[in-house]
Amino acid sequence: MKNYIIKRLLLGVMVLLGVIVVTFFLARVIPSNPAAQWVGPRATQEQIDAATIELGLDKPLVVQFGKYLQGVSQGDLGKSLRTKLPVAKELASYLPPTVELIIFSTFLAIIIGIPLGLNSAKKKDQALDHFCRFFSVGAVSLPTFWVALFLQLIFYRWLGWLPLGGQMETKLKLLYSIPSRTGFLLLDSIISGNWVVAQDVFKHMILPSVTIALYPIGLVARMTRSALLEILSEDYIKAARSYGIKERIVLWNYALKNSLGTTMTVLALSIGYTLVNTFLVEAIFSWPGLGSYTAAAVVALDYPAIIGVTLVSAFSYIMLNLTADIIIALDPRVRV
Amino acid sequence: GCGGGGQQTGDEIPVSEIDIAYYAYNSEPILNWDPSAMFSNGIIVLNNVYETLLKFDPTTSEFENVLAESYEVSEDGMTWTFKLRQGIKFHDGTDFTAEDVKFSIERTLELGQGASYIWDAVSEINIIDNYTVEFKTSYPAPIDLVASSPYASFIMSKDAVEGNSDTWFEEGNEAGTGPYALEGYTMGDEVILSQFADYWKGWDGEHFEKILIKKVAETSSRRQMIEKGDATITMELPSEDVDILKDSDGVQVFIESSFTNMIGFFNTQKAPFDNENIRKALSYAFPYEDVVKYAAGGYAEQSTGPVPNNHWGHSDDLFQYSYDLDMAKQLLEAEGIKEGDLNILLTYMSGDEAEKKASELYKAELSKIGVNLEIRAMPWETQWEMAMSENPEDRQDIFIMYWWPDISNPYSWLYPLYRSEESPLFNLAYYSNPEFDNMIDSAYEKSSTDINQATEEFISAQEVLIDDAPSFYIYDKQVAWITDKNLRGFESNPSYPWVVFFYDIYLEK
Amino acid sequence: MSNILEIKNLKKYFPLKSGFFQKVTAHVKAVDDVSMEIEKGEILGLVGESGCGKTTLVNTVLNLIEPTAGEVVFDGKSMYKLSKNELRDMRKYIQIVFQDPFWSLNPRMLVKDIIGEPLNVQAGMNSVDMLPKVEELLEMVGLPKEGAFKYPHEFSGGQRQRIAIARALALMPKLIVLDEPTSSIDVVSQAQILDLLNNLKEKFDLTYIVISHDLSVVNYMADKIAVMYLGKLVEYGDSRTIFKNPRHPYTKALFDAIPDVYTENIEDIATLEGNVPSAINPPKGCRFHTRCPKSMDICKTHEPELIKQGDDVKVACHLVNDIRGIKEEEARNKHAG
Amino acid sequence: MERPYLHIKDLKINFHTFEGVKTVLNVDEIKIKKGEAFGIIGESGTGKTVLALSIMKLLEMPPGEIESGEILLDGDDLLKKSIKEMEREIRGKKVSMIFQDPMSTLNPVYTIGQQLINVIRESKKCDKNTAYTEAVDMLNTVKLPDAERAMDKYPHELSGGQRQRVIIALALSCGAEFLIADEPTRNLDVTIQAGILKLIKELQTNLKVTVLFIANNPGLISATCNDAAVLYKGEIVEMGTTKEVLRNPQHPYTFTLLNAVPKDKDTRIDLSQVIPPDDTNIIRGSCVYYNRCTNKIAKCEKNQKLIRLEGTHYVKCGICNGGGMNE
Amino acid sequence: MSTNTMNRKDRMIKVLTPRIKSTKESFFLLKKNWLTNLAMYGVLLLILIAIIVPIVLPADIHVAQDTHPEFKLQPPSASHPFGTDYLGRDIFKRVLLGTRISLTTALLAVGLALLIGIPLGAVAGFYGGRIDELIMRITDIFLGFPPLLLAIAIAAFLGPNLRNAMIAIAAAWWPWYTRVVRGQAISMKERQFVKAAKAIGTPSRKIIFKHILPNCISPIIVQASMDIGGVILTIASLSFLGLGAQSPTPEWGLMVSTSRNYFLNAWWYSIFPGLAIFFTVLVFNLLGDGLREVLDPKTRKN
Ligand SMILES: Nc1ncnc2c1ncn2[C@@H]1O[C@H](COP(=O)(O)OP(=O)(O)OP(=O)(O)O)[C@@H](O)[C@H]1O
Ligand SMILES: Nc1ncnc2c1ncn2[C@@H]1O[C@H](COP(=O)(O)OP(=O)(O)OP(=O)(O)O)[C@@H](O)[C@H]1O
Ligand SMILES: [Mg+2]
Ligand SMILES: [Mg+2]
Ligand code: NI
Repeated sequence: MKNYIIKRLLLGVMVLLGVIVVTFFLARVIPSNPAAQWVGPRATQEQIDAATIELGLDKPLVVQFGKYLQGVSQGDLGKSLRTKLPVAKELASYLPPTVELIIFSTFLAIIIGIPLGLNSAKKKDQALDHFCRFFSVGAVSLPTFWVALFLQLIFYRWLGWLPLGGQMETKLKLLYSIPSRTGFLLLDSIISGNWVVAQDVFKHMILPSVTIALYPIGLVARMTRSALLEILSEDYIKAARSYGIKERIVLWNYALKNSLGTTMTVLALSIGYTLVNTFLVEAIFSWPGLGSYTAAAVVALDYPAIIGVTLVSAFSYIMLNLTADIIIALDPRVRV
Repeated sequence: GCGGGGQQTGDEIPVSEIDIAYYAYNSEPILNWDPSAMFSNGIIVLNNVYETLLKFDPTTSEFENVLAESYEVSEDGMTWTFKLRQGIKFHDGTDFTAEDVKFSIERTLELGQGASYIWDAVSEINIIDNYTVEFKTSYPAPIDLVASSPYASFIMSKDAVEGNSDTWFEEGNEAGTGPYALEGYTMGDEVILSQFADYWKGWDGEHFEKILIKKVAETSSRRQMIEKGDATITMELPSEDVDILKDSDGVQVFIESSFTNMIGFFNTQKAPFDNENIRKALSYAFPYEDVVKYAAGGYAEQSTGPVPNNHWGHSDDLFQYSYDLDMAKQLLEAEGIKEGDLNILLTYMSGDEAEKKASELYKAELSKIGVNLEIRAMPWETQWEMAMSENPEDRQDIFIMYWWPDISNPYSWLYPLYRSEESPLFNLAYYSNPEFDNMIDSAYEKSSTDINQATEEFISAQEVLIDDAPSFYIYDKQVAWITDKNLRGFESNPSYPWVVFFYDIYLEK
Repeated sequence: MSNILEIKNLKKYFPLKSGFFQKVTAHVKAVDDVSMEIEKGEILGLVGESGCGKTTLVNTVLNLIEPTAGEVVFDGKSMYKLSKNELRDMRKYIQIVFQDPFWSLNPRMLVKDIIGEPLNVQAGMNSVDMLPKVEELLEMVGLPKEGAFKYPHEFSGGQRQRIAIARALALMPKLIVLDEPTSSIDVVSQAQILDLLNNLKEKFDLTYIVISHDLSVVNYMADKIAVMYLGKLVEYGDSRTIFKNPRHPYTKALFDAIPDVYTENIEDIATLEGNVPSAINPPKGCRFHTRCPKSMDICKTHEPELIKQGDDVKVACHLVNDIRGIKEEEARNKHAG
Repeated sequence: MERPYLHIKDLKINFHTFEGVKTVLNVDEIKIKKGEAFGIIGESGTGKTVLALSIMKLLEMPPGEIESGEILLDGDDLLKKSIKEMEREIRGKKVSMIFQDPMSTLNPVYTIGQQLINVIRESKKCDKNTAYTEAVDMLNTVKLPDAERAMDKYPHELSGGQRQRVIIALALSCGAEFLIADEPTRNLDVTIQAGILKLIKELQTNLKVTVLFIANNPGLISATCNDAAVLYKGEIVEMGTTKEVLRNPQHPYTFTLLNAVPKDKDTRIDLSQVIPPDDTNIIRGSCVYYNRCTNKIAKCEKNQKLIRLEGTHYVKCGICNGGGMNE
Repeated sequence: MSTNTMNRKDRMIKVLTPRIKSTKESFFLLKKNWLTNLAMYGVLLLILIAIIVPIVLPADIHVAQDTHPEFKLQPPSASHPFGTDYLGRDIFKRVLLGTRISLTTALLAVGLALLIGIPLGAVAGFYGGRIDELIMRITDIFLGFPPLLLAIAIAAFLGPNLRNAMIAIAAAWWPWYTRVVRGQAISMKERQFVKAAKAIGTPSRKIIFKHILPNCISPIIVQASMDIGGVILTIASLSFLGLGAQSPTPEWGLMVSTSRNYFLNAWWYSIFPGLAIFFTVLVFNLLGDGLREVLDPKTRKN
């Protein structure tokens, strides 16, 4: 078991290295001149030449890669061409709001997706199942960006219940400074006991997280359903029933627990998707997170930023899968 | 600690009572805090934090004295003397003196970034006394215009800049004299400014306490915010929205002229666009009226030459291409080009609705005469990079872009866009005509002393240009500001694109 | 009669790898020093509990997996010294019929292609030429000709096994290995398959190795019997003799464990306590001593050799073997030490 | 005659498949006396498992369907009971089941102890500690070596024989008085099979558990059961005491079945009675065995009834029915 | 241990047996579920639209010249059932024309991914050892990225157009197929019919083509049909981010993206292309879901 975990970890590191190599060289096929971007539009040739040297673009690619790798190992991801700030620092400030969104939507995915899948499996081929299946497949079929627009239209413009975007009301932001302890605004405002802000922040979170949660909800529901169906047809479930164990217990304790392995991997997978879905949605909700950052970087072809985001996402994705794998390996109860 | 948090909740101020102006801007408010180097959107922030010696009002062609009390120019137009206002304080508390002016401009020149080249004519800067500076130039140049430029002309505190590290600006600091001081910001997202108590004009009368400039990229969001009263000012809404908002009671709409115009450049180094007649044919095929009406939503005017119609140096008498498909077809046929022969690649900056619509309308017209236009939206940098390709064959055939001046002088169009250059930067048509070059150089020198003569010369240079047809002039843009219906004191100055001078405006209660 | 197949001291250890660098940390001794020979026209029965190495033994013999040590001589040629091409030729003469009828036939291929595959590979026949031959083979194993154009899943377990036998017969081999040919089909079909096999053997003068954990099958078919336990032979020889008088306690236990229609009292069934030990670390001494009802002290320390008992049986058990021999060996060891 | 403990009458079960509706079970009558072991033999796919599952009401209802019949347990008709009632009164309380495959019948994510305790607490409503001691007792009853330690093990840590013992312990621990054993030794080695058989027999004699023993090998039945029935294509073709059925078979299928077991090298299997199974064209309305029967007479074209030959011996065959075959 | 291996095999057979279901039975099961049934008709409808519409409405005229700016942003009416867009183009026509674009790009992207993924997977699974290690490590690296992200990055780097979007998607998707095929190939390799083929001396290449690949088909079909929906959505997302199709191509994602600027005035402009995406993806997902249930009882595990 220890060996397995070490192996998994080493593999994770190797994959990460590979990811860095791939992204770096991918970035270099970009048909654009980073130096010119660095100095911005309407620059003179001298300015561009100076920037080329400053950015080390005159050196051979391998040397550049070595430098980059060295930087990465020290947490330095280079400077954004757009903002000229260290990418690592920017990511650090954009990541928490995104993580906050992801956690919240993953939470939604769990509390909505699992019961949905469970009921669907319980009532297989009945009306409820058809509804749940339609709902869960529908949820993964919706273009998130499109949903975002309509949610705004309904809840902000027509009903006026929820704010349009942003993380909190600007005026509140000017009034109260919330000390940053965790980096998560909602948590910070709750810790500092500021309910006005907490409420406002929560309200701002609803629309984006619901939008983003749609995909994982559908995914979790679908996977839970099929995992459960598979398990429910197993002999040991029939056996449990034959011992007179109540259907409710069979479903919730026996079957659900056994499907945990699948559900967990799926959840890890879906967080990866969620992360990327923020790229499409955050900009629409003016959410100051990684997604908005990426959208801006993509438009400006800010390649250090794109690589940075890619690395961070890939890193979290790998870590998530790793954790899921290790937990599954460690806990005999979810290993099947 | 936790006490701080509790305290803040203690004295609750009703949210509505904060006097804040919220400018919902379509892009990053600022990406570079260095006033010497900043050469893009950042003017909307820096013009409220820093000040320049002068400010130019193109509608009256007059200068407003800001940091300067008065100024003089010598006969030959090569010595400019500015008397400075006294008793002005920088945000760091130091006094504003001639030292700071000399330091600021020299720093800008030294760094050589951004729009620093506008000061190229300056050969030396002399401090006459504490409140008098003298600019000597190597050739006659309109230093008053230069000193009022929205870029590269900001005056910063020498003490603050010298007293801090090289990366002080990068870290998000400022050293201006402007009415508002930087309170906080999130790079690429928002900037918060607050009143600078010691501002030299004082704070009598009504003013906003705080300013929030925030990127709200979605047009629909900007519109919804201004309609709901969440934002105070916004801009760059689709013309359809402007049409509707104009008739709405909830907001005010200001349609203002601007110095921005849309131009399409031909790749004159690549066949068949090296042929003047082909370029002319393609200029005739462009549906100018439809584009003005539908791409710009009517908030524009068809251009006559590169210099916009409300700017000096413009003439309505210049030749104007008009939409004439038959003519276009004839010209093409005369050059032996048959239907289906010509495939053209046009690029524009991704995300720009008006350019997109214009291109699509153009495509529709061209396809009627058997010319296939491929439209490609590209990020500005890539589009520009493509135009800069060594090999003319690798460049796009038509490059559509906006241009606006660094200083209010026709030279600010004619020089960067059309003057011969070995490796052009913005002369993306690769236009080269020595006669034209001489004409504009001479005109520019005259503009510091004899504006009428300069105007005449600029116009005749444009005649030459239009005849060569290296580019076609689409329209001069008008801008629409949408503001809160109670906003007062708002004025738009086309020399300072999208800049709101927040000191001047207030909400009527 | 001559030996068609001779197995000499064959060993097959599967390495168990672990750790990141996949170091070999242990071996599964699936087949451990097994020797036997089969005469032409004979049926050898191979019995033993699941996992004792029966399949591994035959797979190694056929060179489907590499041996760890030992030699196999088929028809006078050493199997492991053949070149790739020679080996391919050799495969014509040995065929194998696998255990489970579900996956021994490719579900995506028509029966004619399945049976015809060896003809195609070895004789280079195309699918048109081979059809009459395929139909002939089908009839030979008692299936209708029309079956040629069906898929395997349209047949029952017993019929599928017939298809597998037909394929094995296609190249007219000399030796057919039958790995549990009837373990997943019911008694009635089993009887028919066994009967078919007996008929085919006589008709084509075949030699079989029949693997089964069901002794009644082996009893019914085999001329010679080999009982395996944990990778080793424990008893080997003439089937009638062994059935009449099993000498190894394991063989005895195997025989007595099967109830038949005439078993009236449950107590007549013998049970073996304990489970099969792991083949990774087989018990020292006699591998069977952990479960042997008659285990002695010596069994824990000394591995019994497979020694001839009478004319036609070899047994590896201290109870049967001459104990003195071991004492002598012990003495010799002491002396040497 | 006393009332049978389990009495199945005219049970007919269909399956809806893509080929259409297919009758997989059509049982005239089965009677099992209290405290006795009843064996059912039949080849693969004859419906043995379906029969067992239908008693437990565990049959998947689509695609399965119970067309008619009664399953009387101690006089109660199980088919009339709802799933809730089954859970409350029958499953695990009175009847319990051992499944075919010891590998998949245990829940892989719980330890043996947890599973046993769950079941015991469910049925006895006792506290954890009592349940624990009872679970250990139970494991000892089924002769699982080192019961205490086994409690903390996961199923995959046990061997097949051990698992099958645990399964039996589970089936018994809920206190059921009726045990259905569906081929409990199918996937086990012969040496291990013997142990399991002995165990079941012991439970039946010592604990007076009624057993329904399903097997596909007549030998297993002979050693363990008092009464036996032969199932062919969903129908009982012969039934009686084990001796009657296995020593004095009357139905041609029973003959075939018994003959098919290989004895030894010198006794050839008599294949005159064995005709290849053919499930493609069952002519419903005729005797189920009609297609394969070598002795069929005109009468056999009609559906046969299970008739009593003598004593407890029943046969469903046209020939026996008119006194034909043995002459 | 010993019983363990044997019975695992038995279990495998039990689990895998449904895979040998006949095509006929698969169809029966597919049709039994009305939701899947409906999805099949939906897919059929979409394919018909994709084939017929561009013939009836040739793109050069109906895409390029169809501008009537004077009728821009008209609400749905009899002549324009879905209304018009910012240049007065008929949205209904454009949505219909978009069907072929979405379907072909998605199919091509998946096809390309399969083309890369299948051989690699088969080789890795069949030969094992070093070559397997190498292929799988590369695959792992690509699997290390969330797929849409990789597609975004590649599309951003290759430059925005539909072809590049397609390549980007294929580049992000192939590892999944490699994995599926490899897993299947490994389990097939252990199948006795492969051993039997080896026993008669069949060469490796032939074994891969005749025995391994045909038996990988159903999991590939399942995986691919489940992916098509996701790929269509990804194409739309890329176009939405400006990394896919270029205006005036009637691509749905691009249309939704453009419509953002008008959607307060012209809801129809956003809603119809969005619904088209939703419907198409839904239909493919439902079909994929149904296919999976029928062909492959095992869920996709990571
Ligand atoms: N490829 C392999 N790698 C590692 N161990 C293996 C391998 N193949 C078989 N073994 C091990 O070798 C031993 C013998 O296996 P084998 O399949 O030969 O047994 P068997 O007698 O044929 O059993 P069965 O009756 O179940 O078919 C077992 O312990 C098994 O786990
Ligand atoms: N879920 C199902 N759907 C369709 N047919 C089924 C289903 N379950 C069982 N059957 C059919 O019912 C018949 C009886 O099956 P059953 O499992 O009872 O056989 P069995 O006698 O237990 O066989 P075995 O000895 O192989 O366990 C078979 O023909 C089978 O195909
Ligand atoms: Mg075997
Ligand atoms: Mg069964
Ligand atoms: Ni075993």
